[in-house]
Order: sequence, then C-alpha cells, then structure tokens
Amino acid sequence: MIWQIELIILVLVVLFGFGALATKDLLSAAILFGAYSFLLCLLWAIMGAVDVAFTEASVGAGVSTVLIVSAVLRTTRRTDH
Amino acid sequence: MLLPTYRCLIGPTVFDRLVGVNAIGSKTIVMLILIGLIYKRVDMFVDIALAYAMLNFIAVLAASRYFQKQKGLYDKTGKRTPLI
Amino acid sequence: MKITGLISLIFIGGLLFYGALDFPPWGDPTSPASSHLSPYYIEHSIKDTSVPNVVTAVLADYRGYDTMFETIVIFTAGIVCIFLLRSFKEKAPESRMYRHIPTGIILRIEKGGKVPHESEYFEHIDSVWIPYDLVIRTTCRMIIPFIQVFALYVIAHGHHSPGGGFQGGVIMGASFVLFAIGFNLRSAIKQMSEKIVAFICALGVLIYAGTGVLCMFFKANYLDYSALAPLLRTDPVTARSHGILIVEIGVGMAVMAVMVVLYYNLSSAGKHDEGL
Amino acid sequence: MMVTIMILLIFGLIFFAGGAIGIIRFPDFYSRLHPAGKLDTGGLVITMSAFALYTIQPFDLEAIITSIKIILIVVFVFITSPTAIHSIVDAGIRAGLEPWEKQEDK
Amino acid sequence: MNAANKKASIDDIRPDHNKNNSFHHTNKKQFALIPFVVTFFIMACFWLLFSGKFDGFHIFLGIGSCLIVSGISSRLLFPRGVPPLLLKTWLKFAGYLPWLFNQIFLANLHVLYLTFHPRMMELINPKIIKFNSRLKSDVSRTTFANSITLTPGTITIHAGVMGKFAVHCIDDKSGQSLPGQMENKISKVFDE
Repeated sequence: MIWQIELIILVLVVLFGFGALATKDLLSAAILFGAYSFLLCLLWAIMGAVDVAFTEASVGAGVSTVLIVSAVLRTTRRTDH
Repeated sequence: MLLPTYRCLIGPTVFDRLVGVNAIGSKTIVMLILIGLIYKRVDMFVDIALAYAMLNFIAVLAASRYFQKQKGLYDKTGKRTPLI
Repeated sequence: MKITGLISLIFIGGLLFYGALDFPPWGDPTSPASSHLSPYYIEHSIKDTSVPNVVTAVLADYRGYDTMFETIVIFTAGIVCIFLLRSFKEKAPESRMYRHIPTGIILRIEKGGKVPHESEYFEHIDSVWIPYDLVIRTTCRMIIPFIQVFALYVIAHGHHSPGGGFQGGVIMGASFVLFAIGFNLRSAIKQMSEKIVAFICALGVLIYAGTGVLCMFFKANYLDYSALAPLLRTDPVTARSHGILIVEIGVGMAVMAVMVVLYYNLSSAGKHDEGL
Repeated sequence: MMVTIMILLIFGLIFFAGGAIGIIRFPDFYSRLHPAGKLDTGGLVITMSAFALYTIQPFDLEAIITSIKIILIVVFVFITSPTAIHSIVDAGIRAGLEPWEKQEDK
Repeated sequence: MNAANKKASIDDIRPDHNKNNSFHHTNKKQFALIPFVVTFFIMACFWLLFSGKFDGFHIFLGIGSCLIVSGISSRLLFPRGVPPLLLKTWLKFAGYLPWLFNQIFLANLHVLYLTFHPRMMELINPKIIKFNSRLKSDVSRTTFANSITLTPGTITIHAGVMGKFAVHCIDDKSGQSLPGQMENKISKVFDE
C-alpha cells in the first residue's frame, strides 16, 4: 500500500484523538470521537484487516456516538478543572 | 480531507464540528471503495461502505436531538458563557 | 496527583516500548507467530471447516472459547448497566404532559393531579416537547427495514465476506436506536419491551453455550462442532460450518440486545420514560 | 470507457475540493452547510458512478452485483444526507444561532 | 427562537396530523397480511441483491431473515391510515429522477462557482424565506424537503405538518424559483 496515505491518515487519527481530549466541551469531544473512529476504520482497511474495519465502522458510526451523546445529555456538558 | 479536519478541530461552535464530521464521513465512503479497487477486492469493501452509508447520519441525528432537548448553546447553570 | 499520574504513565509507556523492542521485526517471515500457527490456520481452515473467510473460522471455531467469553463479557456489561442505572421506584415527576388525541389539546398535570390512563384518547408526551419533525421521522420510517435486512445479511454471510455475529448485531441494534431517536423512546419500548430484550440477550448467550454442551452429549469436546454431524445430517466438515453459523446467530442476538439495553438505560437515566 | 471514467473522477474530485474549500471560506454556519451538503453529495454521486463503471468491466454476475451495490450506496446517501443536513439546521435554529446576513441597508 | 418555529409549533398541535400518523396511537396489535406480504417481497429482492448467492442454503437463510424483518417492521413501511404507495407512483417517481439529477448538477455548479469566486462575500446574500406548500401526504412533503435541500442554494429549515416550509437560501437568484416548478412536478408524481 502507498505509505504516504497511511502516514497522513495516521497523523489525522492522532490529531483527532488529541482534539477529543483537549476540548472542554464534552459534546464536541463526542463528535470528534466519531470522526476519530471514521479515520481509524480507514486505517484498518488500508492495513488489510477487513473484519476489524467492519467492526469499527458499525460500532463507531452506529452506536458509540449515540451512547456518548445520550450520556452527556443525562450528565453535564462541561468538564471542571 | 484536511480542510474539514481544520473545521472540526478549530471550528467555533459545535455545529461546525458536525458539518466537518459529516464531510469526513462522505469522503470516508469514497476512500473505502478506492482502497477496495487498489486491493482488487471491491466485493469485500463494498459492505463496509454500505454500512457507513446507512449509519452515517445516526450520530448527526443524535446530536441534533440533543439540541432539541437541551435548548440553547448555553449550559443549564445559567452562566451565559458560550460553550466553544 | 496529576504529576504522579504523568510520571507513572511515562514510566509504563517506556516499559512497554522497552518490551516492544524485543519483538521480531514487522513482517518477519521467521517470527514464531508466522512460522507455525498462522500457516496452519491458512492451510487447514478450508479443509477443516469449509469456511472461505479464515478470520471467521479462527474466531468461532479454533478460538471458540475466546469468543464465547467475549460474548459473556458483553452480556455482563448489559446486566451491570441494568443494575446500576435502572430505577424501578416510580418517583412521580413534577409535571406530566398529556395530549388529548382527537382534539390535540395538551394537558399539563401538576404533581398530585389525577393522571389519565394511556388509551386511544390520551398520549403521554415528553416534558420538553419536541414538535413533530416530519423529515426525520419519515426518513427513519423508510430506511429502518433496509438496515435490518442488511444486518441479517451480515450475520448470515460471515462465512464469505467480512462480518459476522458481532457486526450484524451492532447494526441491528443501531436500527432500533434509530427507531428510538426518530420516533420516541416510549414507542420503541412499546415495540420491543425491556423484558423481551433481556430475554433475547440471555438467549443469545444460551445458544452459544448450549451448542458447546450439545457437542459434549455426542461424546466430543466442548465446542467441537463436528460432533453435531448426525444431528444436522451432514458430514463433519459441513457440520462445523453450520455450527459456526449457529454460534454467530447467538452472538448477534446477544450483542443486539445489549446495545438496545444500553441505549434505553443511558438515554433515560434508568427511568424509561423519555429518551434522547 | 476509460476516458469516461477519468472524466467523471476528475469532476468528482473537483466537487470534493470545492466542498472542502467552501467549508472554510463561507462566513457562517448556515451558509457553510451549502457546500458541505451539496458538493459532497454531488461529488460522491459522480465518483461512485465512475467506480461502478470501472467495476462492471468483466461483466459477469459477481461484478454486476458489486456495481449494483455501489449504486445502492448512492441511493442511501441520497436519502440520508439531506436528512442529516436538515437536522443540523434544525438544531442550529433551536439552539438560537443567528443566521449571518449582509448589512447593506445602512 | 425563530418566529417560524413558534408558528409552526402552533400548527403542529392541530388535530389533523394525528390522522396521518396513527402509528403510535393504536394499542391493539392487529396483524395485517397485505403489508406483511409486500414487505416480504421487497426485502427478498434486497436480500438477493445483497447476497448474490443462489444456492438452497442461502435462499433458506434469506427467507428466514426476510420473515423476521417483515414481522418486526412491516408497520413502518406501511403505517396504518396512510394510503400505501402504489407501483404507479414509483414509476412516476422514476420519471421525476432525471430532472432532479439535472437540477442537482446545476446546483453543484452554482455552489462551485460561488465557492471559487474571489469576491464571494459580495455575491451571497443569505436569507430565510417562508411559503406554504399544497402537498398533503408525509412522503410527498419529505420528498419535497429533500429535493429542496439538494437543489440550488437552498436548504430546508423547517417542514411543518400543515405544509409550512421555511427555506434558507444563499443568494437572491436561488430563492426566487421556489416553490414553483418542483412542487408541480412532485404533486404530479403523487397525484395531489
């Protein structure tokens, strides 16, 4: 596989991970986590692990964001420092 | 794909992040099929792309439901500081 | 406290990296993992189980115990979620909103007021009332059956294409979650009540474990599906393939039910009255 | 055949690039949705049709089914993408985000 | 809060939409055969498309799963009280699609032009317009809303039950053509 694409996507995954950690707004963190799982699925697919990519796709796109958002709805939206 | 990432990470409000995530999702579908073509096994990757096409909007719907329930960009506590 | 955490994190990370240095180089054909275990799987899986997808064969047949306990972990997660969050005490809310269906008038009943029965005339609605959103509701209505048929396709075709019980179960659960988002939580619960979901969840684990026990009745090892051949009236190889399918169905049911349980309890804080 | 595929791919990539730049350039959230929604959907349709044409090449049953699945992706995106955009706009209105308007009257 | 929303929510509590949407209000679960069979056939077509394997075992699995799906959600595709979509409607809808594709292509070119224009800020003039639609059923209104979202420079903000639409359009030119031709076409498709 073309290693440049792999590197770019890896960098993006790391960026999104840091972004999700760094934002103080929990809803934004949930949304960024969704994008993180998209890119992670792409990374698995590039590496050839199709089953793992499928799992990541269904879990990340389907339910994990919804569960996190609903948990945020029932608790608070701001992190305290 | 880099530019929506900018909008996602920097974007002033939550909604800009949502827009960015939506754009990234549609690009992901195309990239998956492209990877399938490169590996010459499109029949495998098409399933993943189909799952994405079906499930991509659940996250957006959930986030929009959040705003329908919890009115306003502001927190419940009454601090009128905009959440970024 | 933070600094202690940081130091310990750096220490553990360094230790892990130091351990990783001893691994064989990436893609080394002579490493122990790729010299005798994986060639065995790759060469024998078609002959043993007649399953073209090696990953499925490894997951559900060669490493059957592993997947079974993964399923049990998921099941335990669902049970724990029920125990932690579900509150059965009917704490009367401060006010409830009802809609009189023939006229469309909305009644707000304060605490202590007389609550009408849910019938064809009165409908309990959310306290933060969301106006009827036409586009989202119609789209959800049109798309849910296709998601469900796709999920069942993924479960049934784990032998030939990527996918299997876990993925299909998650997509199936996502379709119910979509129903609960597009309509509301109460109609989702009316469609698929909590008891049914818990029953399906336990049934999935029972199917997986019961297949193993059934194999023991035929004087074979636990989870050795080739012993099921006289029951399924096929030769042992095809029996292994069908055994994998049965197990996948069990995993799918358990995962689907757990996803739905998690959504019900998380989105309504255990009260099951109004959700996301 | 190859020429058609190349032209379609180039058009699709132009659309995607336009969508990405539009997300950056437009002034507010509501107008950002226009490039994000339309150009992405349009680019996806065109790119996907190019891929479907490419996949159908050997013209046996499996290839035909695969390319029909690719077309099916387009159909689902067509149903879901406007809904997603609509729900984002709806959420924005409910959250009280004011639309940007041009001040030219003063 | 926007004024359009408040008005629309007054609309929404009017009694009419309950007739359209009696799915939630029926407690008695009646089994209806015709929606079940029709859903079963649609799902079977999709199963064959997905699967691509025509041996007996897979067909058997397909019949089982189609039965499950149509048992669970035949009421979603064909809810009570809503007249079902006939085959004729679908054929007409297929006739509507090429025009829609043409419009989408034009829309893309328009937005593309706006995006790459160096003096973009002078060209655009976002505003919200409101109008009433005469379409009646849920499906036709949803089709109309989605078509608006896909075509030049307009996004549906609110689609009310009583036919109120609020549309965000990006410049003056794109806002003028609403509802106009598209509504005529869709009403012709759905016979209203």
